[in-house]
This record gives sequence, structure tokens and C-alpha cells, in this order.
Amino acid sequence: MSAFVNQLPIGLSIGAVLLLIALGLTFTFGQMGVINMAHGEFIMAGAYTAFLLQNFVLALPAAFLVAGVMGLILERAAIRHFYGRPLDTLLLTWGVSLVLQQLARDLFGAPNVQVPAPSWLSGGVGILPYNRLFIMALAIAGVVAVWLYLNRTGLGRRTQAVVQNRRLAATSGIDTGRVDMLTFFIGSGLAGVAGVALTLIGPVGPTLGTYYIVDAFLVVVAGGLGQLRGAVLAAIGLGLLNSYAEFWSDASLAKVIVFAVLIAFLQIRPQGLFALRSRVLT
Amino acid sequence: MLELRDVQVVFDGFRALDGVDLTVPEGELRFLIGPNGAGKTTLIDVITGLTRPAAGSVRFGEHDLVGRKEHQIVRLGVGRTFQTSVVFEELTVLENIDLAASFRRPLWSLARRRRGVSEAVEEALARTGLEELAERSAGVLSHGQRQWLEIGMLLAQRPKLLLLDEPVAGMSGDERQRTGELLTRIADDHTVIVVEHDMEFLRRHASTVTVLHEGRVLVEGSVEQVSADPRVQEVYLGRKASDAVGNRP
Amino acid sequence: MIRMLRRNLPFATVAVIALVAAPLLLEPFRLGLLAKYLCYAIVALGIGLVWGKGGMLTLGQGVFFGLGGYSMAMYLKLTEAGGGLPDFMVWSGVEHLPALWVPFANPVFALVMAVLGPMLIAVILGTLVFRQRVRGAYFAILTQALAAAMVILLVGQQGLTGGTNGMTNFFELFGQDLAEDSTQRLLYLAVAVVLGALYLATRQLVNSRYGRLLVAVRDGEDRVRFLGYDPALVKTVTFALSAGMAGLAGALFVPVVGIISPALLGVVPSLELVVAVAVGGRHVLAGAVLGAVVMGYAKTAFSEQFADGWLYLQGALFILVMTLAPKGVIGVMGRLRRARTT
Amino acid sequence: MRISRPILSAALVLALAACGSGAKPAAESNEIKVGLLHSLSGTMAISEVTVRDAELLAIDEINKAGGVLGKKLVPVVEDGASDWPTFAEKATKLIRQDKVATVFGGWTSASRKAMLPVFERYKALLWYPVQYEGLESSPYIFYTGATTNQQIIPGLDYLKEEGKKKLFLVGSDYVFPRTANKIIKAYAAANGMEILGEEYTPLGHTEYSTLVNKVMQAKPDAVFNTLNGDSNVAFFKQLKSAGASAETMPVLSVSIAEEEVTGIGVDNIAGQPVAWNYYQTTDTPANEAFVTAYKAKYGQDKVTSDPMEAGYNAVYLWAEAVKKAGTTEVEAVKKAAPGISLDRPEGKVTIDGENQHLYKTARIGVIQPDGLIKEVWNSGEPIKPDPYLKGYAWASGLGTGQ
Repeated sequence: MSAFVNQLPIGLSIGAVLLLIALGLTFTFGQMGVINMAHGEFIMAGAYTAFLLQNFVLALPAAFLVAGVMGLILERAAIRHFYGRPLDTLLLTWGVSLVLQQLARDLFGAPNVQVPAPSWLSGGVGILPYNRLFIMALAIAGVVAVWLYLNRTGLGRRTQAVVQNRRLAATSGIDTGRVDMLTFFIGSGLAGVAGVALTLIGPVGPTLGTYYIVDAFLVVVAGGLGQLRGAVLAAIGLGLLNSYAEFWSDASLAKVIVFAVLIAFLQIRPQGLFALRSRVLT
Repeated sequence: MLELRDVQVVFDGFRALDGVDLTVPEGELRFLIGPNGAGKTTLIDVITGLTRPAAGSVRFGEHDLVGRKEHQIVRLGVGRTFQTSVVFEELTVLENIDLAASFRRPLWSLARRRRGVSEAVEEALARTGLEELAERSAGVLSHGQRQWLEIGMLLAQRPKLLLLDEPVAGMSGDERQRTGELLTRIADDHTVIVVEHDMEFLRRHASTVTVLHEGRVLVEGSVEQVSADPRVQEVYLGRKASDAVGNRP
Repeated sequence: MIRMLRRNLPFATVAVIALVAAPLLLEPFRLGLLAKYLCYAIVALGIGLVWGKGGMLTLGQGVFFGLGGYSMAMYLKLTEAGGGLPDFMVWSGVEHLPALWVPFANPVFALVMAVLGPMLIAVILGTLVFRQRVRGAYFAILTQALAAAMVILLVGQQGLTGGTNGMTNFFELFGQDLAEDSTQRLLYLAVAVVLGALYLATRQLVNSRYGRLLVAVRDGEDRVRFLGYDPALVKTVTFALSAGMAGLAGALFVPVVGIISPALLGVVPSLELVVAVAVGGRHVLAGAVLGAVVMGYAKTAFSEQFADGWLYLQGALFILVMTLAPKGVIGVMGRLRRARTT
Repeated sequence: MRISRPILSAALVLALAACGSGAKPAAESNEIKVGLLHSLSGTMAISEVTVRDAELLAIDEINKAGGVLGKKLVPVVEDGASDWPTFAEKATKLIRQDKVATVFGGWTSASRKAMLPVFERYKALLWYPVQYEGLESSPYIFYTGATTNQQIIPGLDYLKEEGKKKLFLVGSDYVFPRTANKIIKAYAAANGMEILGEEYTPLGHTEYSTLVNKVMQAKPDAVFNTLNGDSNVAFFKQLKSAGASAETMPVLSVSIAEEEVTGIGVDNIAGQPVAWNYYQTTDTPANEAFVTAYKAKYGQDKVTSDPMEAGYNAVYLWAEAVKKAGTTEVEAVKKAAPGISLDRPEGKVTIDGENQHLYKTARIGVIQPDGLIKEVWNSGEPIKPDPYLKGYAWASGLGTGQ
């Protein structure tokens, strides 16, 4: 019974990890419709930043910058030629992800590397270790920051305007190119931050990104395009589902159950939890 | 033929249609007008299944259209065009029309290569005057030609009821003229509902007009009756006439 | 008549090379590799249909390929076991042949299931997904998740599927010794003939009204509804056809290569096939086939020379194709040819 | 479409021609080609590259000492790409195209199972250097890593001696952990031990909070860990942060060697026991030479591990058998191999004539704060390999067949 109760915070903490890795995607995929398969490699870049600095706290902002700049370069060099062609972007960025993985292997070697966890994160409250609590706090902070950015800053409002109607936004004087750059910078930067956080609980190696990418996309699909609250609820829901499904069956079956539930869910809400309503005919 | 009763549509709290009643008898050419946001296109969307009404009924002949999917409604004989014409640019004009004409065939029979041109397709090409362009890809057509192609595709479906959403928007005077003639000819043997803004076009071709305003039917009658109605004048002329009734760019 | 000949001349040339020249010129090992690429080409043909023509980017085609492969492998395992239990069941502690396995002792059933099984799954997934108008990127991600889930499922059922190891150690097919070069040559010919036949059939399909309808669904799904067609049906049927092709390819792949394992149907192999189609040229069926053969060959050649470079090359090639030549090799060739004639 | 087809055929002809050009001229008569087939890319590359390096070192050393039968060994290296069908394909290539005298290769059981039919079909030799789940004895494979009775059973003996009676089994979802756990359960039933739980996670799984919760709730005396690769990193990090330590919850691992320790983080795993046949710290003269030579060739920061040593040994054992047979011909080598006994880094190893496995000494070690592993227990003498566990009465019901 206590194990059952324990699963609740565990589910929430899994949800926090999912939210953290998907938060950047709500920007790049959600706001811009770009399916960035290299998102996982930006997470990896964040983790390696922490490895290079060997300082967890310093790594958080540094990883944001590193991954953000990588995202910026990717957007300027390639993705901007692909707007409106999400499927092509998907394949393009997959190529990028392969190159980045091999690059990491050549730069840092194939074996996993070690990032020391700060000593103040050892220990815990009840079932939840401090590092899990830290990840939850970081996820909440991330959501709040993103919300504030989107709703309380001029830049953020401009971003939303571009999402809702690119052409109209452009004609009303918004530099959509700059907005795209910035959005991609932030989305990728968030992936970098997630990467630093993941060093607390997982391996740091060239294939790090591949472990998280499918889950991250599932969160966005379940949450609905461009919806922060959707992503939050979807991440928590999937986290709890994962945790209880694994508790009652096993880790393998849990993944299959999650997929089945997601398909069933899409029968009820094909556009995800929340979706922008649009009358435009595609 | 078509009968709408108390149709209501709500978008996120906004009442796009607020209890619309509309009856269109067989063989009529009916114009739907009204200022922006009056609910004209929404009404068409409701009839063709694109938007599901929150309440009310839509009867077409003996069929209730509410809850049916778009393609099922088309199969009952209701066809429509769109404001911004959508034709398949990679296909030729002929293929576009042929595709529209073939929807009653079973899916497996489509797998055979097309041989020759069916009667419905020939007729649609002839009526819209697109014979010359039949082998051209639809991507190279001008705006007006695209609208005609849309109408041609619609005709090839041999529908009982045609719904045209602003067929002359953005057309040159010449093109307007031709479209108007096409419309009158179609109206000879079809029931047609046209959404239009252009008053000039309206005066020339309309028989009966229904005016929508803020999701309700304001008045219904002949062009003369309607334009003489003070409520219509208020709705249109109370604001800037050019703004509401004028030609949209 | 002459027009028909001219139209089919290139196809006939390729067919002669594939059916006559290749078996004569290539050593058995290389011929086996070519047979493998041609199996991939069959999958690619399906991807060309469903993605190139239908606009549905499927990242889970490996699942169907794998299911076809497993059906065939089950038959091969059962003949090899000769009434006993397949080897992997013995070491997985399975004592009785699972009921699921029993009908696969019949080769006809196994072959039919290799095609129908994947089609059935495609129909179920397609109906669920397309009816709800889930499309584009969402569909791509869902098929990718399907691939991930399927791998986990197969790995988890070790007693039934051989787990991560998959199934291997096949000795004979329809009484022919699989180790014999002559058998392998026959298999190669079978694969080539199947590919050719499917190519012709798919080309016919693409040129029919159905093909036009498919393109229309790709370019304006919602508009197609107002032409009186149900796009969900069209998409589901197409998806199922491509799944069936992938399944058949999988069934041919198993005796050619001698192994089927979950690694063959995961996210990465599924994506690699899509890459191959994009590189070859997704808008043209021949491009899909060409892409699969070329990429298969490139992978072998590269890993024989310098293994580490393969990821770089694959990634870079992909970025280049997508940015500079979205129509793939076929598109580039076409452009060169046009440049020459004008 | 019409445009492209002639070009397509041209391209196909080219591709065919290229396919055909793969044949290489026959080997010089003063050379012997040997194949090295490991994953150099993909998820398994982390582990397998080091084994290849150790094998290359052995080839170097043998060549420096005059080669075999007066001929130099020439390695042909292929990439299995962490993909089992690729292993089968490359094995075929090495045998048929390159006509190598023998192949050293594989790591995962799956890769071995994929290669097995190829070697049996073409009657070629494979030397497989990694501990595995047993229940196999192919006439064309020599197994230089441990089978179950040389690693798992000694591990259990050790836990029993330490008084650990309640076990929790954690493993990756594939053949080795599942087979190992079957043996463990049978052993436990026969030795009055209790199994509190048995959990599997997909390969590459990184979210262990639920599993750790299950383990912590069950309160076992020890965990028997057969997780593979990156999962170990996540498992140990999350186990540690849940408050478990080597003292309160020992985790005996059978797939963690010196090279994995850094990635997991020494802090997270120091003090935990592992079971192998060899450690970098194993005190033999042969090992001193091996470690020195390896570091000299590949870098002072490099470590040596059990599978590397087993791969290194494989080359020497094969060379010895060839010398004894006087030829590289497969059947003759097979006939000469049984009974060959060498002093290797792990101590004395002998090829068993019956099942082509090695007599090996089992060793339990504890991970030290410096990342190396210190031996705390050994079996005293080399254990006779018994892949089907015929010599263990309690193992008779394992469905081991044959």
C-alpha cells in the first residue's frame, strides 16, 4: 500500500522530467511547427556542457546558451528554408541529429562521462530524493518563465502573434525572422537546461538524446500544438501513467500501455488536450 | 428542398449563428448577403458538415444533415465551392474535374487507368469554358479560371444543391460577367445558394435574397424588397456603405 | 505498341540487368547483398506510394517489415524444429508450442499472414488515426512511437519471439537448403521478380484515378471531402497497401539474410528507409527504389571502409539532399537532363 | 518519370559493377588474415571497441614475436554496428570474401546467435570473448569468456557465504538476464534463499524511480543486477539518491567492468561487488605485462577489463592451436585446441575439449574509490566450464535441453 502511495510523487517526478524535456519542444514544435529531431541532441549538448564545466549550478545558464546558440545556428542555416514543410524538417533535423551524435562520440569518446552532482542535492524527503525535487522545481520554474515570457513581454506576444497568423503578423510590422530565431534559441536553450538536469539521474553519453526524444514528442502530441497548459497536463498525466503502469506490470509493458492509451486518447481529443481552433482549410 | 430550423453555432462563447431559419425550395437561386461576421460562411459550413451546430436541424429532402460527415453530405447531392479556391495544382484541369465526377464509383474501380472522358466531365468542361485548358495543370490557372474550375468540379459531381461561397471575389469585371452568365445557366437546372458581397453582381443576377446579420436572418425577399428595407439599410448604410457592401479586395 | 515499348524500355533494361546480368556477374555473397537491398527497395516502393504520393510520412514502416519477417521466420523455425520446439523456446523455458505459433507451420498461412498481418495493423491504426484527422507530423510521431512500442513488445515476449536475439539459424525453405548458393540465387530472382511486379502494379495504381485521388488527398485533404470522397478511407487503404508491401519484403528478407530481430524494425531502420526514399527521390516511384538500393550499397561500402564515418555521411547526405535537392537523385538527374536538352 | 528511367538503369549497372568489384586478390602467402568483428558504431561500440583494441594488441605482440607458422597475422576489421543482422552479414563477408583463417568477435548474445549459423554453415571458426548465458556449445565457436557456472553461480556462492538470503533480481529485458535469473531462482530454491522480486526494463531504459521504489519497498538483503549498458548509470544514480548504499543494499553486478565505472560515477557505485574472472588489479605476471602493454599502446588513462582480457586471450589461444596443428585449416585447429593450457593475465586457462569453453577462475571484486576493482574472493582454482549445468542437481529442471 505504501508503495502504491509512493508511486504518486514518483509519477509526478517522472512527469517533471517529461515536462522539462518537452518544454523546449512546445516552443519549436508548438510555436513554430518545426519538428526538431535534433532536440534530443541539444539535451545531450546541455549534459556535455555540465561535464565540461564540472559545475552543476554554473552549467544551467551555460547549457542554455550553448544549446540555444546551436539551435540558432540550425535555424538560420537550415530550418528557416523549411517553414511550412514540417515533414521535411523532421528528416533534415534527423540528419543533423546523426551528425551531432557522431560528433559527440569523436569529441568526448563513446563511453559515458561523469558529471558530479552537487553535494547539497544528496539526501531526500520521504520517497523523493532532493535531486528529483530539484528537477520538479526546475520544471515549474521553466513553465513559469515560459508563461511570463509569452504573456508578459512584448517579444512573447509577438511570438504568439506569429504563431496564430504568420502573414498577418508580418504585414503588421513584426520581423518574423527575428521572432523565429528567438523562439528557436529559447526552445533549444530549454533543451540544454533539461540536459543538465538529466545528468542527476541518467547517463551522459553520445546517445543520451535518443532515450528521450520519442517521449518528449508524445508529450507535445498529447498536449496539443502550441499549448503550454496542454504540455504541463500531458507531462503529468503521462508521468503518472508511466509510473503506475510500471508499478502494476513492468517497465516494458508500461511503454506499450502508454502508447495504447495515447492512441485511445487521440480518439477523444484528436488535436491533443488543447488546440487552437482554426477555420482555415488546409 | 433545404430547410434549416433554429440553427445555432457557438465558437468559444461567440454566437456565430443564433437561431437561423432558412428554407430554399427546389430550383431556386438564392443569394445570402450580410456584413462581415454575419455568419454567411458559417451557415454554408453547417449545411455541408464542416461545422456542427450546437442546436437546430438541417434537412435536405428527407435527410437530416446534422452529424453527417462532409463526404456523406456530398454523396446526398450537396456540393460547395470555397472563398479561396482550392484546386489540385499537380493535376490537370481534366483530372481535377474527372476526380470530382468519379466519387460515386467504388474505390477499387478507381485503380484502373482512366480511359476517355465521361459525359459529366465533358459537360462540366463545356459549361465552364475550360475545354481549351483541359490538359493544362491546374497550378498555372489564373484566379478566375480557378474559380471556374471549382464550379466545373462542382457541376461534374451532378449535385442537387450547389453552395457557392463568394464566387466572384477578386475577379476582374470581365470575369465577373462570365461567372454571372455561368451562374444563371446553372440556376436553370439546379438549386443554388450563393454567398456574395458584391451588390452590383447581386442586382444583376439575384432572384431571392436572404440577409444575415449577427447570426440571425434579418430579412428575406426579392432584391428590390431587401434593398428597400430600412433595417438592411441600417445594417449596411448605418455604417459606411462602402465598408460593408463594397467590393472586397 | 511502339509507344508502349518505348515507355517500358527502361524498365525492361533494368529487368534484364537484374534478372540475367546480376546473377551471372556477381559472386554469391554480393548477390545476397543485392537481394537484401532489393528487399529494402520493396519497402521503399511502399514508402514512395504512401509518403511520396500520399503525403503520409510513416516512420514505422519497419514494424510492418518486421511482422512479415517474423511470420516467415516462424514458419522456417517450425520446419527446422521438425515437430519439436524451436531452439530459442528451449532455452527460454517454453515447454509447449504456443497456440499463436501452430498455424505458422503451414507455409501458405505464414506467407499470407506476412502480408495480411501488417495490413491489418495498418488498417486498425489508420482507421483510428485518420478518421480523427490526425495527420502530418502527428501521424509521423505516432508511427514512430508504434515502432518503439513494437520493439519493446517483441523484446519482452522472449518465449514467443526470441527476444532481442530474434530468430536465426534457418536451414531450409520449401525443402531447399538455404546454405546452397543455388538456393540463394533462386531467392534473389524471386525477390527481383516480386519487386518488378510490385513496381509495375504500383506504377499502374499511381497513374490511375486512385493515384490522382491520392495526390489530391495529399495536397488538400479537406477539399477532397467536398468531392464526396472519404480521405480517411483513401489514406487507410494506401497505408495498408504499403504495409502489405513491407510485410512481403520482410518475408523475403528472412530467408535471404537468415535472421530477423527487433533491431530491424525499430525507429532507426524505419527512418533509414525513409531517408533512402528521400535521397532517391520521393516523388517518383523509381526514385524510391533507386534510393533504397543506393543507400543500402553505400552503407555496406562505407562500413567496410571506415565504419565511424557512416553516421557522418548518412547525416550529411541527408542534410544536403533535403536542403539542396529535395527531389532527390532522380530530381537532380532530371534537371541535368533537361539542362542538356535545352 | 520518363526522363529518369534510362538514367536509373545506368545507375543500376554502375551499382552492380561496384558490387562486383569487392573481390580482393588472394592473400600473400606469408600472411594469415584474421577477422575482427565487433560493433564500432551504435550502442555497443562503447564496450566492443576496447575488445577489438585488445585483440589488435595481441596480434601485434604475436607478429613481433615472429608471427604464426612464420607468417604475419593481418587483421581484417569489420563493424557489426550493434545490429545483429549486420554481424551475420559481415561474418559471411569475412569468411567468403576475405577468406580469413578465423574470426574474433561479438559481444552480445544476440550477435553470437546471429553469427552462429554462418560459422556452422561455412565451417569457419569464431572466438567469442564475453561472459554469456550458457546453454550453447557450437562446434565452430570457442568461448573464451565465462559461462554461467564460472560467474553467476560463484556470485551466488559468494552472496550465500555473506549471509544474504533475500534477493531482488533486476535485469535488462533480453536473453542473458532472463536466463541468468532462471538459474538464480533454481539456485535460491535449492539453497534456502528467497527471491523477493524479478524486474526487467527495456534496453536503454533510463527512468528507474519506479523500480527503485519497488526494490526499496521489498527490502532485500542484496540485489542481483544483470542490467546492461547505459541503464546501469541511471539505475545506480537513482538507487543512490534514494538513500541506498553498498552497506545497506549491496548490488552484485555481472555486466559492470572497470571501463563502465567512470560513466556511472565512482561515488554512485563504490563499495558494490561485481563478479568476473579478471580485474585490472589481478596479480599475475602475465597481467602486469598485459596492462603495461595496453596502456603503452592506447594511453595511460585506459583501463583493462574482463572481456578485453578474454579477447586478448582468444588470439593467443588460437595462435597456440595453429602452432600445434601446424596449419590454419579449421578442422585441424579444432582438433589441436582441446587441452591447450596457457598462463594468461587471469591465471591459468585451459581449453575444454568437450564444449570448447575455458577452465577459468571465478573472482568477486569490490569497486574501489579510484574506479578499479579489488578482488575479495576467488574460486581458488579454474572451474571446469559447464554451459548446460549438467553437474548441478538443482539445475536439472531448467529446460536446458540436450
